[in-house]
Amino acid sequence: MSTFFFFVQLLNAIQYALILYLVASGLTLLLGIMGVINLAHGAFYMVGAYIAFAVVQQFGNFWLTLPAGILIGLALGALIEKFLLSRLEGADHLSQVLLSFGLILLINEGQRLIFGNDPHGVEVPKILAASIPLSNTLSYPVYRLFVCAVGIVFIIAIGLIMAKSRIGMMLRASAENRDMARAMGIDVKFVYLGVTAVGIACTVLAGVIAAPLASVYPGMGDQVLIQSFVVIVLGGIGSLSGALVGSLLLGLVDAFGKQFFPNYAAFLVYAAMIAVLIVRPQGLVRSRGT
Amino acid sequence: MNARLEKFDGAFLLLLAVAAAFVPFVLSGYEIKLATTITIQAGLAVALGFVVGPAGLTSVGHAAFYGVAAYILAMMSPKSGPADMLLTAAIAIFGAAAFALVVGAVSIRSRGMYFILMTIAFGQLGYHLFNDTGIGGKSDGSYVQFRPELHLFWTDVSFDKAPRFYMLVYVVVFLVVGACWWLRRSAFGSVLLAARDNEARTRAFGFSPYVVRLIAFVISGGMAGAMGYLTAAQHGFVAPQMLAWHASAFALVMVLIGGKDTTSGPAIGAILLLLAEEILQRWTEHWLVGVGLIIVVAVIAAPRGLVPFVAGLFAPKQAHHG
Amino acid sequence: MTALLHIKDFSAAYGEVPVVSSVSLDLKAGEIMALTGRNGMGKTTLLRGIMGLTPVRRGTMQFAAEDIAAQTTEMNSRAGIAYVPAGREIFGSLSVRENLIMCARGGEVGNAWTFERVMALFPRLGERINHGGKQLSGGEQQMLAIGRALMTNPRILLIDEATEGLAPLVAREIWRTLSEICASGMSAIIVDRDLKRLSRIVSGVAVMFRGEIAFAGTPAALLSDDALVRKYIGL
Amino acid sequence: MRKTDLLITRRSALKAVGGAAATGLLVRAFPTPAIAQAAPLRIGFMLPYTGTYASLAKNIDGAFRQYVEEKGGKLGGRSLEYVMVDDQAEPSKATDNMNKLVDRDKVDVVVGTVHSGVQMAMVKIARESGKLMIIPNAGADDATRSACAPNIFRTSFSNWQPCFPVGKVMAEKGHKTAMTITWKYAAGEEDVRAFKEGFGAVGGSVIGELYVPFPEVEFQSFLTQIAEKKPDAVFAFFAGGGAVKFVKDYAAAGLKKSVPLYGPGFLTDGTLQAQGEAAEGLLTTLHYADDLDNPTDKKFREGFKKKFNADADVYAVQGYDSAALLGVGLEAVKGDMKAADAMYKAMGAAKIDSPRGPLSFSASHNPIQNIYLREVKNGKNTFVKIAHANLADPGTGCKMS
Repeated sequence: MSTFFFFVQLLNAIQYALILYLVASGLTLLLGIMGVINLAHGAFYMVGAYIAFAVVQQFGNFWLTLPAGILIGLALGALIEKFLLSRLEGADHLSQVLLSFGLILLINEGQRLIFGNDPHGVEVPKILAASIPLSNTLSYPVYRLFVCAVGIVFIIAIGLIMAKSRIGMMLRASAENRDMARAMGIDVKFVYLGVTAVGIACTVLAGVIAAPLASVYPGMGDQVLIQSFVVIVLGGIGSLSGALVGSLLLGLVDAFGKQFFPNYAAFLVYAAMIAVLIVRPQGLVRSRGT
Repeated sequence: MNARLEKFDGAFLLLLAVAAAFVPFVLSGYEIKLATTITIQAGLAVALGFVVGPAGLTSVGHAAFYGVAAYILAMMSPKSGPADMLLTAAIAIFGAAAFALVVGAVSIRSRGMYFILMTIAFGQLGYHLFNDTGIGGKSDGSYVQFRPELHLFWTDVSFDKAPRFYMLVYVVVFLVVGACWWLRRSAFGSVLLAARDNEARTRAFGFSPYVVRLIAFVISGGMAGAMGYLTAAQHGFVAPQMLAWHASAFALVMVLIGGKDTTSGPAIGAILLLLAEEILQRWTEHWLVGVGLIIVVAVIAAPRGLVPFVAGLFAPKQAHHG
Repeated sequence: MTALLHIKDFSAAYGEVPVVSSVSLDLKAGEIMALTGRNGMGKTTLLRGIMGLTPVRRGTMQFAAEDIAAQTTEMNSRAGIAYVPAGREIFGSLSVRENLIMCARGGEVGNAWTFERVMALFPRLGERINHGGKQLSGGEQQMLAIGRALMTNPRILLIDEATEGLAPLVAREIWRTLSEICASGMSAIIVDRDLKRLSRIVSGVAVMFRGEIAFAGTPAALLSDDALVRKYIGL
Repeated sequence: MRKTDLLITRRSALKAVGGAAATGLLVRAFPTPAIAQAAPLRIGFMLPYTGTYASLAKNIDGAFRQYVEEKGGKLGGRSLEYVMVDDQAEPSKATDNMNKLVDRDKVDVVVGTVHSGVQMAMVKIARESGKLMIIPNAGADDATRSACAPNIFRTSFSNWQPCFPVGKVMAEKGHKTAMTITWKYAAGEEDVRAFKEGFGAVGGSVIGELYVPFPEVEFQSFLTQIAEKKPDAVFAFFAGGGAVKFVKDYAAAGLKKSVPLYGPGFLTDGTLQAQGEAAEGLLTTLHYADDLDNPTDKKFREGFKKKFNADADVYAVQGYDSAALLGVGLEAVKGDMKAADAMYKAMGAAKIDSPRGPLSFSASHNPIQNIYLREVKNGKNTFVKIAHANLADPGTGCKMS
């Protein structure tokens, strides 16, 4: 493998990692701050992709999909917290697993009822439709670089919010010690509402942005779900920086695994996760809420 | 578990056992096959309920043990005639238990969500093992050409006929459910509960919570394997999807609907869910909406499950404690 | 003048086991009360009950003439109750500064607790301002827990095990700051076993025994009765 | 073949107490089929009505009924009624679902299915029960090779068929080396094997085989490997959402211009609208094209369009021909399915004027059909030429008794 293609694979790995991070960060917020395990997270990713498809089809403008995705994601998250998750307070993970499993079935069937079963494509916006030639055979789509940029902006933004803002501190405090956070006057219920709304909106947004890349089809969330679980377990539940490390690790394992062990690519991801957990049962990055 | 719930639990089990015994006499054809499937799934749910309830381990990977045992039968079955049931069953159950030992040994070190995610990962690993590699027929699955036969000293017993196979399933599931019922009440069950509710106390009594949970996990994994073996024998066909996490989650739904803190609950959950599926499918193409709704409503309305819920209805009115 | 905190027939339980039964207690604004007794007698449960962290099973509980028995913890906090738990329970993933400013809530103009004022009260925290909560020593954690509670500008401070497990020198500093805080007009209930130190800042003392208040009176009255002290406190 | 079913006689007396077992009552909410000859023939569709392949199921089911309606609602003098079971493309439930049709609904013919794994489970039951089964899509080679049986017919293709001719097409274009990429599952591997056989036969060499874990759709790393190895051409097999994404990614990576992409027609069938510009100019091979200029096809497409307000596709053709094949059999025995041997013989010898062109059957009951080379033009799979006329699957290992 030449140095040149090594760097191309590295770019692939990073770009894949950034998309994964968009999905996984929402999931890890829910897991870390609320202790809620949400199997339906992949389904929300699919919801995002279908929002992108519907909006582009209706209005012909890709840029409208971003606010639409965020708004619908926030609303969806708030509704789910208000009417479902909040009722599980004090229940164990089993209830959460099953509630979200039920949600998967409902969302998947809902998608079929509304959009049918055909796969759909979402056109890349004109301004980003070009490709940059890397070699005489290979070029890199500008849209993928755009996705990278969105991912990096998102990492910085969410990192700053979590690290510097009072809201970030409150979130971290709530994640660490719910009772003490309440004793300090933090309305934890409201925090949960916000976190669920934002966490799900992140994932929906990831789906929106990925739609032109990934195409839009039923059940597209399943794969993403399992992969982002792996990311979170690698990085440590509730840790945003851990999720970043996990995403990068998974991106690398994925891109280079497919290059060097093409027949065992699927195993490698899980093998990596199990190996990490044997050495460090609480994930690579231990601290919560950072 | 309080005494009333325990009584209800026992009564439900008895009722189920008696009702199930009538199946080969009152049902025929497809209905016996359906009853066989449901009975096997009930056994799987009860086995899973044993780790979810007393051991407090929310395993989303039990389908892997079920599927591994099924594949062991498929791989051991000759193309030309029936396999030896005792031998293949022993190896399949042992194999499933051994896999459970590996999965458990690694996963039980983690608690809570990590445990859940670890079991999902192991289940998917199992799925890819059979889907991606040449072991056991790849993605299109593999046949068990002939249903295994029981070689006794004086004769060979064939289970080709549906009623007789049902009886075999009935006996095996009866044993598994009975074992779970007994284990929950045994000293081992108490230690398990103690490990779930108060780790420190378990340690003080000289038991390692890790070891106790692992033993329960392996027992349950072996039982799940027995159910997988029966499924492979019933259908004569195995496929990688048997191991995937969706299958595990479905088994968990059964456990939760019925009630994880009882032995009868998971069995009742299995019966209700599979019947609901059967009926909804005839009714609408979008039957999964119905299943999804059942799950969501069950989780919200009766989070402890149906059996404790019913037992609660018969509870004497008590002074309300805040 | 009506009591700032008025508790009547308060009972709380964990599951089936009653932990606190029929406790009645009144605290006037500006009053400092000591709560003492052996371990496991219900002191922590009583404080948690006031904070709303342990549900009230029976009885009434009023704060500033408002019924708070059914209020959530965060509502109690906003009403002006602050809690320093026995295990400190500072937020380990937050730095010292973050622990403090996260909790800040405005108070009375001129007399409000601000970041600077807390820093002045605990100069040692100032030296470790950017350290993570988990890196602090026990005494520093206690200072931070008290400082954090002050940042919410409470009307009453509930302090559980004020000096438990601290080195004598550090404990002395905590006592110094506590008397300073109390002198500012704050109400407080302080749980500690060090009756001598307590008696210098409190006006009343209550002794809990098996979930009930076995003695209520002045510190002097308690200290003068050796039998009482031996029975209920075990010194 | 051993029969395992229906071994217990119905005991009506005991049935009266059926309430004892909760199972019985709830499920017995449907009528017992009548036995009389005049009664309608029961057709059991076992298709993935939900899930990824639901649109395939819809078209197969719809076109089958279309054919029957065109024949006045009767085949061989028998009217038909339909029972549908959703197999969810889920192999682990396949046996239960097949049992529903065979044992519960007592259908006379099973039509299904799409997913190869499910198909193999169905094949086993069809072999054991002797029930007539017509496969309207799934391409698993074994179904008409080692697992073939007199009562099993396929109207679609074996995986081998559309892939074998690709090699010849590539050689004609002057390609000497190729790489393959597909999902790591049985159908993908069968396709690649068939392609290699065909490409090898004309002197081409495969310099790399890439397998994507199923059903993953992250191709970027593989595309980089293709760019690095620079083969003359690439053979790809994906379907559905995966096909959409692969074709788009391939074009976006700039590979389409430098390394031409070929594949079996599933790469572009039912997915063109979603693939858009990226698919233009792709060359694929299949037993159907969107503009075959024959009267049967025209009539079929018009009828389909009228009935469903959608364009017919290859899956619809397969469903349509399933009905046609059944019609040939029933015609030969005047609707008497008890004359199974005669019926199967007639079906095996059927010469069907299909929308896809002439259709007949090999000894192993797999279609003998033209494989067309198609090019994507303006969002249509347009006919270029016949890549391989009257191609029959080798049927290796089929021992029909």
